[in-house]
Amino acid sequence: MSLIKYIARRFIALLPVLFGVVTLTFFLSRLMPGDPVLAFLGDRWTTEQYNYQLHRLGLDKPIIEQYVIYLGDLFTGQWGISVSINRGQPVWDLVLERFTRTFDIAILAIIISSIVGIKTGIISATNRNKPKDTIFRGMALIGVAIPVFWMGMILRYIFSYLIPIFPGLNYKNPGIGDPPIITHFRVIDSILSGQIYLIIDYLYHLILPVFCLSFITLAGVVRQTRSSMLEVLEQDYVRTARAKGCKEEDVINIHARKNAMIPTVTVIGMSFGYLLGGAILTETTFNLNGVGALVMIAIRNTDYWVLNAVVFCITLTFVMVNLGADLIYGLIDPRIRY
Amino acid sequence: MTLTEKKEIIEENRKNQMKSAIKEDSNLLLQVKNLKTYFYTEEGIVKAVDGVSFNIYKNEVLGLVGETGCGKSVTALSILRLVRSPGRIIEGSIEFNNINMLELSEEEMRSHRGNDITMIFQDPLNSLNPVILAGDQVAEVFLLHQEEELNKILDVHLLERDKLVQELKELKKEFKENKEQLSETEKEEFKVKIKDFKKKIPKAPNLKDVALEKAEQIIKEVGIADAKQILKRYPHELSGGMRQRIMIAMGLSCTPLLLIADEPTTALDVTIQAQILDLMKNLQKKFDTSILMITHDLGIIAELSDRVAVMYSGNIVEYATAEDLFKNPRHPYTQGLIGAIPSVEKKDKKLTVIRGMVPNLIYPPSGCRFHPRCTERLEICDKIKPRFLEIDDRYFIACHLFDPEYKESPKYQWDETEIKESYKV
Amino acid sequence: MTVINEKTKISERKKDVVITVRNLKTYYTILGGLFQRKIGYVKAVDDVSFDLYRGETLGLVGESGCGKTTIGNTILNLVPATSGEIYFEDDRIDNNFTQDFRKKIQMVFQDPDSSLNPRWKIVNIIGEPLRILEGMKKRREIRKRVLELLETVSMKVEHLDRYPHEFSGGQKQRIVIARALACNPEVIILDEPTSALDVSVQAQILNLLKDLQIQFNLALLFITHDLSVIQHIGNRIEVMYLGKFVEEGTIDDVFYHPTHPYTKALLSARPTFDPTTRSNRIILEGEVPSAINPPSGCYFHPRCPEMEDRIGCNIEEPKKISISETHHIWCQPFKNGKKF
Amino acid sequence: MEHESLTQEPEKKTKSKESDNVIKNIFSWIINNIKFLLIPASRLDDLTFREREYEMKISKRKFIRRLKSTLTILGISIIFFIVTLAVFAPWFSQYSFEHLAGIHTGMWDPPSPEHPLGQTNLGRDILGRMIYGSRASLTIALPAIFFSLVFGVIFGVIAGFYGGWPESIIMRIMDIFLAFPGLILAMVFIYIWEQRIEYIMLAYGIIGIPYYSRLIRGSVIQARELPYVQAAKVAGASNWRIMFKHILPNCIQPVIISFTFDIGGIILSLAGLSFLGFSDPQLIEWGNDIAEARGHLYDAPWGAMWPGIMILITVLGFMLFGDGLRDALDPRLRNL
Repeated sequence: MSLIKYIARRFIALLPVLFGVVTLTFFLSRLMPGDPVLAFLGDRWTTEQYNYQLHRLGLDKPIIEQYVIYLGDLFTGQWGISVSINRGQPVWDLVLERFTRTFDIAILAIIISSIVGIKTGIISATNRNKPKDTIFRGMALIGVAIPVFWMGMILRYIFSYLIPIFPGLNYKNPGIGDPPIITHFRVIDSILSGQIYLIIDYLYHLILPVFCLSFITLAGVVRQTRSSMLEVLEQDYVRTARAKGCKEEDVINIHARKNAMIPTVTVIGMSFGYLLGGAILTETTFNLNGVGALVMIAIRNTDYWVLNAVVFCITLTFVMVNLGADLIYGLIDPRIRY
Repeated sequence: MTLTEKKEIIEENRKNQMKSAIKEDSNLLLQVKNLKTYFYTEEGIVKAVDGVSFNIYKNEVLGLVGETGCGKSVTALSILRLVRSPGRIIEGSIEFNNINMLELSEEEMRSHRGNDITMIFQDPLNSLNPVILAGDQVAEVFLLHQEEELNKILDVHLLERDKLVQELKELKKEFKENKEQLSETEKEEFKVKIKDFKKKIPKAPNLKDVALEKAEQIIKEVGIADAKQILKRYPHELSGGMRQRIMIAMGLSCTPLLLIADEPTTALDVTIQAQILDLMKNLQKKFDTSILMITHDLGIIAELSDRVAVMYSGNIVEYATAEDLFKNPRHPYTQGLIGAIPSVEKKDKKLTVIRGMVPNLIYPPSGCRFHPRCTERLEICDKIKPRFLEIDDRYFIACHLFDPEYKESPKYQWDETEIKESYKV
Repeated sequence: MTVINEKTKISERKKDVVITVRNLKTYYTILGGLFQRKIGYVKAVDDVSFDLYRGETLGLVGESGCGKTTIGNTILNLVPATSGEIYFEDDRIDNNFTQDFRKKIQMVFQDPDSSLNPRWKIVNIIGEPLRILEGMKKRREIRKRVLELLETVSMKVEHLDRYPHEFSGGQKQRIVIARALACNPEVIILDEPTSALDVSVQAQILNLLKDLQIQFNLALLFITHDLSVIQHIGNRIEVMYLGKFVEEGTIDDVFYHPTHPYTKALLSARPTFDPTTRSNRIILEGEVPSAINPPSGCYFHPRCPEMEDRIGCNIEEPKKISISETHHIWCQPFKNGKKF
Repeated sequence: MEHESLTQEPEKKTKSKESDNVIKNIFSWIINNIKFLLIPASRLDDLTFREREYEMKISKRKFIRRLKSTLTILGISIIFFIVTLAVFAPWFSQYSFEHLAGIHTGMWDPPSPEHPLGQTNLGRDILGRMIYGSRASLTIALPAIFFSLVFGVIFGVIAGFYGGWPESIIMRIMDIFLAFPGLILAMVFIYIWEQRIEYIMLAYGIIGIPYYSRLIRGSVIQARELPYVQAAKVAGASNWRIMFKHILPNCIQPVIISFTFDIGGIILSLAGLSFLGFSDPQLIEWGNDIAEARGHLYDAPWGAMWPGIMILITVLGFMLFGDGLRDALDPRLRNL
């Protein structure tokens, strides 16, 4: 019960942030130079057409009125139509189609980098200042210092051109169809429709992008795990565990690891923001046709509706991941009261 | 004095220390001989423990008293071999029940820790793992050291349970056989009976349950009434006194031969401290455990200990029974320390002050480490390290004043400016 | 108006009162719930009155969390008082704490390590009040004064330009005392000044404080949990339990004729060398209850060993009972009409 | 006796180290002062003069020694290399800036004697553009990060110190900026303004503010409860004085560490933006070059490879240095 209350409280605390982001995007997007109506109409248009579309898109009203209408539409799910992509495709569909793909890569990357990062961090801490430690930390740093998009290109060059074992572009084989759209998540849809080979194909295409992307958060996780592990190993309760006669591996696995995880979880949550930014770059490199391409087209064509929707979705994901991190934090650390 | 002469003196000192400090005794439990633990820090070598010798006998409480940074905690950790890098035990021997602890392998050492030598620490909040339930932490000690006994108990439990299960089966069989002859109401009655019986059968216990059971017993032992509740609490949900009780329970769970208590009451309030000290006194008798009590509070030592060792700057300067020591302290440092405690008699008077400051352990003063602060200083004091001599029955002291060899040494004349300067800090 | 009248009466009676505290209450609010509303109070200090005379040492004694530090902080206006009045001589200071009063009332903190700014040199640390409160501007002037102060607390000249981490605990506490002395205060509030120090260093500091008190005619409000220390240095003593006073009196009153059961227990709980006191030790059961949700009636009654003998401990608020002119306790009368 | 033999040792050391080298003296002066700014070393008192001298020397060295791990030295040398490259670009490069920004023949030509690393789409020399590219990265990254540092610290200190509604307002705004996807925010900013270098700087400066204010707010909240702050209040110091003279010097350390990391981070993000085409196309910038070469990955891999390596090296340098600095300054690891 208190857990539900806690989630509710955290969620209410998030609302101002979400509201702020929505407001910020709305007004920032109106500041962008360019005219969405022109983007919609293309090259040939008449004044009547222009005025008609202006009215239809609701751009002839005062900006505050537009804002209020926009807020209302946002919560009723009427996210408008895209003026630049497919000429009038509903933004909702567009976002669902593209966003789910970005989401897949980001989530896979964060899972992989967390698992690998925590393991490496613990090994690093227990072998402090030994060659293993230096190598792992060096590797992690190189990983974070490589520009993701460039790393993607190099990987493509090596693994799909020099030694063609992985697909270099796109998220599926051109010859393969799509599963029926149910949840928009390709993996789930494939399972629901029983087309397992679609999942295999999809994941096979995602190997290189996810590999690239997981490096973005890896170094942070390794560094945080290492330093909090080192700190925990200095604590009195670890000394108590040793005085009890615990084996060294038990000291680390039972007594130290959970405590060391507490700050790491927060770092993972926070770094998810970077990861989403990185995902935009990565999918551009691999032509995954996700949210990144959408954003760029939206900005270049002043497509208010698409831009707002994408930013809203990304923010929502970011915020929810952080909420999740907070919950995990509370599960690990009993000192946090809900 | 030439270098060779100096070396000879050192050598002789050492031999004397070895000889005098230790006498054969069947009651001997722990014998620490000339222990040296140094820390190799970037600033230099910190000689935290520099040639410490003492014995602990069975069923006695030895108080190790000294000021902050005199090396008392390091001594304790050295006994358990828990000194962490950059610290190293570089010399000496620690014989526990005639086993030299310093020669054991890490694996063998581990079987002693928490089993026959245990330790409780100063700060009970930080010494308990915040994310593990108090009960699990106590139970862990049993799992680590008493697996065989636990297995035996577990077997008994399982056998009991099997018996019950067997009975249940028989009951069910009976029910089946007699099904036709019974009336509806009788059937219902029988069903209820079976149901009740089923409730009586406990869940199949595992090793951890048995350990928890034992943990509950030991927690009751340390004066916590609702032990069952406490088992399922996290350390932060307990009060300071409660936490220290849990630590004591952990320390006593395997009925150790030696319990090292490192300032167990410093973090507690006076009234709680009185509770804990009372508890420790009772448990010491009940469990026949020897205690090495480390503290800076002479009052606690006087209450609890049979014998006292006073440490100053990495050395033991005086080592005697509590009665002798407090009645008639002989070492100038001990005298100063006792004189510095405020009390009723000293009201309206100034407290006696040991002038100057504790020396740092990287560059300790030559000879006797106390000589720059000593009012009774002899000419010899800054030149030769005093021997650790037995001047009375079981009364050891490291001071040239009591060394027959240096009887003739003239007293050092402190001049005015020196004294003035030494009061400045 | 009535307040002022009462106040003038007090000051007529006792000419040498420096600080007067009347019915002081300091509550901390607890926030909680969905929208961080007030859900309760911690009654850190609950209806406390006392006077501090010029040149005396008043001890505030109690276990951790009993509110003794809060009293010090409230007097210095570091924490706002919930209700009640605090006077410095004849001026009310709880709602109007000017820089002038900062000069007169200074404080020494418990932990010498963290009460000195680690990035500042000693000369600047001690010079800070001089610069702000005394308005000294010249570097040389400040250095000269700081040097004087360092000599007052018997430290060496070369310590002037060092950083706090280069000193031992005792030296740091001397520096803190020197800073407190900088503006020639009349009152110094000492918040457990020796509890972080070793016995031998504690003796040095206590001697120093005694000397300084005579030298500068200081009034000391000595907050501590260590009864031996206050016994040595104090003139009068207030024993606190859970935000309230339980016993007050001179040192002789409280230490030789302790009357409140809590004081008795506290006194007997001290570890001593003397074996006779050990035999009739009172060991209190249980622990100090939380100040958020204190017991009904007398806060001490759940642990009180003498509760059986008294009337209405768990119902009525304890009454102030005078034993002598200087000696008071807050307790309930005995059942059989026995006098204290 | 043991004691004497030990104290003789440091004397030898100090003598051998005391060579009159001006550069060394300057260096040691700098290190000395950095140390006092950043770490209170653990020197002990009550030593003889000789021992004290030794202590001072060794604690100075302690900081250097911490910093002297292989990785950190590598980092410092990389930074030095990149800065030299940026400052002396015209001397290193065979071609002038104008030439490298012009249009020439030789589209995607492979490496040749005139163009050791090949040519770009418009026949520009890749080596030259690599050298000049360091200028763009550093000139955008450094001012941007200083901008966010200054404002972030001011906001953070105010929020942390005052608490209550000022904190709520500042931190809610910061939260909004933090939750906003940074890359998209930068893209929008740059699109709203012109794609010019000063606006890119400003955009990055604004985006960085919340990170610093969050960072410093945490330590200010911890610090404001400490007795030395109370002592400053008792000494009558005003709030501004307490915030910026008492508390700030004690809280700035994590920010300084993060600062070195973030230089690398900003260079990386800048490259990312250029790669997506949100940058000044006239700029000689590594990200621009990679974007240009993206379509010709398989036939002209050199076009993308070299600028990427430059980014990698630069960022790695700053990150290695930051990592080393952090290890040297980390209070938790100080006494190990």
